Amino acid sequence: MSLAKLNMVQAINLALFEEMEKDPTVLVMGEDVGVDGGVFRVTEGLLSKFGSDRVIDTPLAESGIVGTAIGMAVSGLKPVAEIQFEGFSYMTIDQLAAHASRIRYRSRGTYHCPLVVRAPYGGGVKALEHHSEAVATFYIHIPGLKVVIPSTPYDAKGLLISSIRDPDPVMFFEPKKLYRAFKEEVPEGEYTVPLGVGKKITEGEDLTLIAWGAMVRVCQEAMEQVKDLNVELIDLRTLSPLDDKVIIDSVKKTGRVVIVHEEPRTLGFGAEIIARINEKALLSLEAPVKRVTGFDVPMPLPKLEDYYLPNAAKVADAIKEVAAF
Amino acid sequence: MSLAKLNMVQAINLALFEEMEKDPTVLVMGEDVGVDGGVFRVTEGLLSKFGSDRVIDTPLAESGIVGTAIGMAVSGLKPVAEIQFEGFSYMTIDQLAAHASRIRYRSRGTYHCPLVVRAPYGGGVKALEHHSEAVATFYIHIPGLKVVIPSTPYDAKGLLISSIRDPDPVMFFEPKKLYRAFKEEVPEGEYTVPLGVGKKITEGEDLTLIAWGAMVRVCQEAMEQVKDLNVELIDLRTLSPLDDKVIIDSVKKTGRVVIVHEEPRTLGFGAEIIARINEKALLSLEAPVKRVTGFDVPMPLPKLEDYYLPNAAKVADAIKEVAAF
Amino acid sequence: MSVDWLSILDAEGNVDESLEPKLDTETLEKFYRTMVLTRMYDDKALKLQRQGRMLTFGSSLGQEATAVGSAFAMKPDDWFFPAFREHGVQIARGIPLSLLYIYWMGSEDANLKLPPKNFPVAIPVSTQILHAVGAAWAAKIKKQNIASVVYFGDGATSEGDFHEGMNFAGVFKTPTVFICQNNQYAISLPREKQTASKTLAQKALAYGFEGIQIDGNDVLAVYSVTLTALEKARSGGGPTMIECFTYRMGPHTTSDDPTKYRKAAEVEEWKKKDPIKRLRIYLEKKGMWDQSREDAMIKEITDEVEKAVKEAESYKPVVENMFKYVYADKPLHLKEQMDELQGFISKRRGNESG
Amino acid sequence: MSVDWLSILDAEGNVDESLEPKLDTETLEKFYRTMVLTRMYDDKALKLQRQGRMLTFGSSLGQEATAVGSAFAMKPDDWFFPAFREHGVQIARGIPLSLLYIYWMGSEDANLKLPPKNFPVAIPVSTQILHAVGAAWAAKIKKQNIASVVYFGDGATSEGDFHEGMNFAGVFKTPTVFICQNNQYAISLPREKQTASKTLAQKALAYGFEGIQIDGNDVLAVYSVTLTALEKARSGGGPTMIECFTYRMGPHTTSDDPTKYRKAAEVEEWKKKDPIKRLRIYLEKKGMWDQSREDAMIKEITDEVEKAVKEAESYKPVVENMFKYVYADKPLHLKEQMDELQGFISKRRGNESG
Ligand SMILES: Cc1ncc(C[n+]2csc(CCOP(=O)(O)OP(=O)(O)O)c2C)c(N)n1
Ligand SMILES: Cc1ncc(C[n+]2csc(CCOP(=O)(O)OP(=O)(O)O)c2C)c(N)n1
Ligand SMILES: [Mg+2]
Ligand SMILES: [Mg+2]
Repeated sequence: MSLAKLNMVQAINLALFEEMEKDPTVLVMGEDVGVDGGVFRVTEGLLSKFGSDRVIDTPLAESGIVGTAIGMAVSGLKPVAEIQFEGFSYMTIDQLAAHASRIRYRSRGTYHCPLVVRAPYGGGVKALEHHSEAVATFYIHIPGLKVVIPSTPYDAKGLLISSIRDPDPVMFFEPKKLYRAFKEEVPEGEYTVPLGVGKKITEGEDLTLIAWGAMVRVCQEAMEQVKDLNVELIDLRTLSPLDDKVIIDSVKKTGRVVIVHEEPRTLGFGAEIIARINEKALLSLEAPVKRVTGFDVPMPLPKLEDYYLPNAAKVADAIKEVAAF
Repeated sequence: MSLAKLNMVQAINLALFEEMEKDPTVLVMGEDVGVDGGVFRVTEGLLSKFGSDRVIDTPLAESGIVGTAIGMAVSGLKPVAEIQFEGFSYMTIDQLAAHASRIRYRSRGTYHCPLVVRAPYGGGVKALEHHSEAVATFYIHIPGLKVVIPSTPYDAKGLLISSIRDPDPVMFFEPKKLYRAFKEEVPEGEYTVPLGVGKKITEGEDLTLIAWGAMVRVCQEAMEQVKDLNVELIDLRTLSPLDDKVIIDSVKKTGRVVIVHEEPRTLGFGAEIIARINEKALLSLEAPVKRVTGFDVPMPLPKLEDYYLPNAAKVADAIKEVAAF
Repeated sequence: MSVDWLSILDAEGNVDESLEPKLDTETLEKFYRTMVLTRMYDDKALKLQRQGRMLTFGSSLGQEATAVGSAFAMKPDDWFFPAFREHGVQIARGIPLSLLYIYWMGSEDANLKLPPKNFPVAIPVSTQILHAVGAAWAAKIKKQNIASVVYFGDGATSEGDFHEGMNFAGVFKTPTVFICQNNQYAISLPREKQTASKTLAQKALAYGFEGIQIDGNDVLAVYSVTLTALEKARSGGGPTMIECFTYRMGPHTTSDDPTKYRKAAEVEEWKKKDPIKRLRIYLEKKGMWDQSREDAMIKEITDEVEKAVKEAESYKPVVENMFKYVYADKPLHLKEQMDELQGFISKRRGNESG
Repeated sequence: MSVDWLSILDAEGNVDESLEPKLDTETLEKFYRTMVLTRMYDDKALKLQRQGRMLTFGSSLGQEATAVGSAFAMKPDDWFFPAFREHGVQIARGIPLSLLYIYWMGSEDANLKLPPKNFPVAIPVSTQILHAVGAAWAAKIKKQNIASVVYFGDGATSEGDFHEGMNFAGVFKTPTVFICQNNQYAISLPREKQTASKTLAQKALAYGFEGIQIDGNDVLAVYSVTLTALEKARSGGGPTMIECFTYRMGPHTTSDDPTKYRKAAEVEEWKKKDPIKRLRIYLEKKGMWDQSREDAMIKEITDEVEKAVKEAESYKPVVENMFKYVYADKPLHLKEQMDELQGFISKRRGNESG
């Protein structure tokens, strides 16, 4: 297996390429994914390799993309549908909540829906309105969907392969801030990162720091500012279904928790993590869990986005505050 | 002011009637709200009184209903749009998240959106698929919306009047299980119940029990089964923005909390309540907060709905468990 | 740009011989029997509902020709995507009556034994249209020689998913047949208030393919047109929209009171156009049918329906299925929640017996 | 059923006198100046973007006639709902250039001073169509004698909201004018792959009202047809859809590389049809314009644009506005969150100065 230094866009492209080569039922569809190679170039090169039956430029209609992909998935194909930006995924919620997530359930296993919906998400790239939102809550709250968010090129490839192979519908949100932020070694050829398993990035006894996607990097920066503390950084990677265990084990050890996410605070995923900690490790807590999150306001346009988003300084402050409690 | 014994359907009808009479900019629109008087008869009699310009039978299109209502609202009307069942509200999320909730923000106050979206919600009435779901999370998580759920005829009227008069968009979810469950005295004529203020239904020192909508009744039944305990029952009434204070004050007193909701557990509103308690009253807690909720599965068809829904016995068990912790 | 109108068998049972499909006795009797069975299935469902033995139910009274004519034009291997009023199609496609009753008694377990290529009922109006287009598209990509048929009402044409589905079908020339059961109402809203379009069929022109309007109470017209559309679809000719002009004789569902929004006289007019009556006259004229056969058939169907109801009512839904079919594998939190429920159930049982 | 095609001023500046609208010198000069101003505003925006002084920007190069012709057909009291490429309409409607730049530099504060009846930019494609229908409907209900104009692209016609909006407009005969800027592409997707419909205008037939296709690079045609549609709308004649056949001369936005999906030759062909050039020839033929006036105007506009940029760049967005405009009154949790942010900011400031 050869290794190459790839950024996240390249790693995702490679995962698509390899899975499409291996499995003729895998196909890619969405707005501008074919001739144009995707507005972020994630699907570049796929059309010329796999042809227009498997790399499909669709009309401009998000519910249409997801709804027809559902029809394909129940007929034995494995569509990977791209929603061009997270802010247009709202239009897909009905097809996802009313159908993709329920086909196995409603049909009692007669049909299932091996669909992946990919969408870039999140802020920090000075984009237009609706091009910087973090929207995971909507999908985590829908039983029957899985929600995956990678934070590194290596994980992105391995998680995407697992998502494509998963027999159930998976929302795969890509932190666009990290698309080209850094490269790391990504093996060519088959490997998977399992869904539903979080990852301890660092071990520590003083405090548990929980994040996913672009916020993992922010947490890593923050940890540079609090070097005197042994922080255990957890990258959840899969938000639904949640790997409680990695969280609970860590909390039982540290007793102190900071959660970081871009989503608005109210009913952002931090709320559910706190609820799980409350249920399974309340007595271990030595301080209130602290949330460093987007505010409960619409994601602002770029001039104010730095004020809206969690950053290393805010996270470092939170770590110090919780550690000192 | 005269009093009449009304059920919730009648109380809501009365609120609409009175507000439409008082304010010529208020109008009602939706599927079957006019000639038919609404599938639950909530809008009965309005068409003949106010005419088809103000009581509008629309084509079958939920995004269309909410989207055109937004256009009306920014032009100075006060539309009360009905979505026939909660399970079809998913189709409105885009217009609500991308527009209704952001018009004031995006236009920096040049425009605002005095829209009410009414929808029946929730289980327990042996209905078809998508006719029994509880969907508040989707809307609570959208900054700029308000979310209101009444549990009695009196509150239904007063809260709906406040919602119609509110200058911002309000989701008004009606517990269909309670539509005709009981009557109570409802004054004719003007009164309001303020948004954003929860209500203590009983005072108690042993445990705080938090619910809204149809679950308030379930909690009241449960309390009959644990009469030896002094339970403080709180009906939130407005879920967004949340009245932290009524919760936090109570938790500081009781130290023990049970939250009851129909929504699936993961990222149901219970999660956020626990997070707020964690942030503002962690040290008062003497036991983990317990959630009695719908499971993280699609709302089942009626044969299994009693297994899915919280009921008095489950709530009583939870109360005893938390009290004994 | 224009749309055609087609009818073959009129309300009095007269046939336009130039258009009459050549069907043998056995086939015509199957059409007739299935239409009557559908009506009796429906009728029983309404009775059960009134007795509290079923959920809210939407009868297809008066629409049997649309359902049965189109269903028998399909091959078993063609995809079928229903809305919620396609009882006749489901019956014609061989879904056991007992399963249909189990579903409408309130259990997804009905679908445990759903025969292939039949999709479960879709409650949210028009959403199934996209699935049908996707399944047809998949067939095209896989070079399978099959088509996909989707049913929806006049009301459904107002939804965004109808539009997106029709447009995808036009662009990708998917082998999809769109069957619009224009029964003149969407609950209380009459067709003319649903859209200002003169016909529903002409909406197909906005997507670059053919729309045709036909007498939906004429089983021969429905059969012929669907057959042609399906052959066109399978041979690469792309999609067709068929507007079946029919009438919902009963209430929208058992919760509905149609006297609030339509006149008795209108219903009486349509009674004269009954799809079953006219087929019976046609069969009788051909010497294929008489009263004694009718009586025998009614008796047979009555027994069949009663047996299905008995079977359905004896079915006990499985509580665990609520957790079993969310994902292929049960994640930890669902195991915990299932344990929680089972703990509760056995504790209650203990309380009750103890 | 059919749709018409209209053009008045051809690519060489020749006019069809039978259709020529009677406009005075002042008006024609205003058309011309606004089109040139739009182009120069656009051009400056592209330069600023390349220097990192602006967000992603979608230029309207080549579409100036559609924007300006339709905008000047409106009255100030008519509603205007843009997508995101309607710079020319915004300018013609009197929105100060500096505000447009402030918006595209990344601040909602631009809209603090939005003149009445102009709606902010809508980024999600086609969603604004419903608002325009709702506003028109409100005007009808309030018996106001105004209409509502909404702009969208060829791509937008595939979205569900387009369909639902057109259908509501048809049913309720709302005074709405739907202006589809068919610039032949939705990012990389050419018009023929967006829908199999032969024209976009004919989609109106599915909703029971008139659609017309016109030369979108012909400002006289755009003006005349929009004027007629608006008068019809205001006098109770209901909606009209106008498909302006035009071309996006530049990339989709500054992030886009159109060489990936279209040929240089195609762009060259369309260059010949430039809307500004043909209007200038027309004006010159009429003796209304010459090089010296052109030079003076260009100089004037250059200064105007520079001044607007300077103003825009000196604007400092207000952090508190992030919390101030979520609701009419700030609820407790937003007060707490604003305090949290302000605490953080002042602590940092303290750290920096300390
Ligand atoms: C998206 C959605 N909105 C509303 C409903 C409630 N509803 C059920 S059937 C129906 C009318 C459907 O009319 P039509 O499409 O003509 O079919 P028909 O009932 O006449 O067969 C409505 C509004 C629904 N099921 N789905
Ligand atoms: C709902 C939605 N989906 C996707 C996008 C991303 N996007 C922005 S513009 C565009 C193409 C729009 O094409 P068209 O409607 O023809 O307008 P044009 O850009 O050509 O003016 C797309 C896909 C979006 N803004 N909104
Ligand atoms: Mg109908
Ligand atoms: Mg375009």
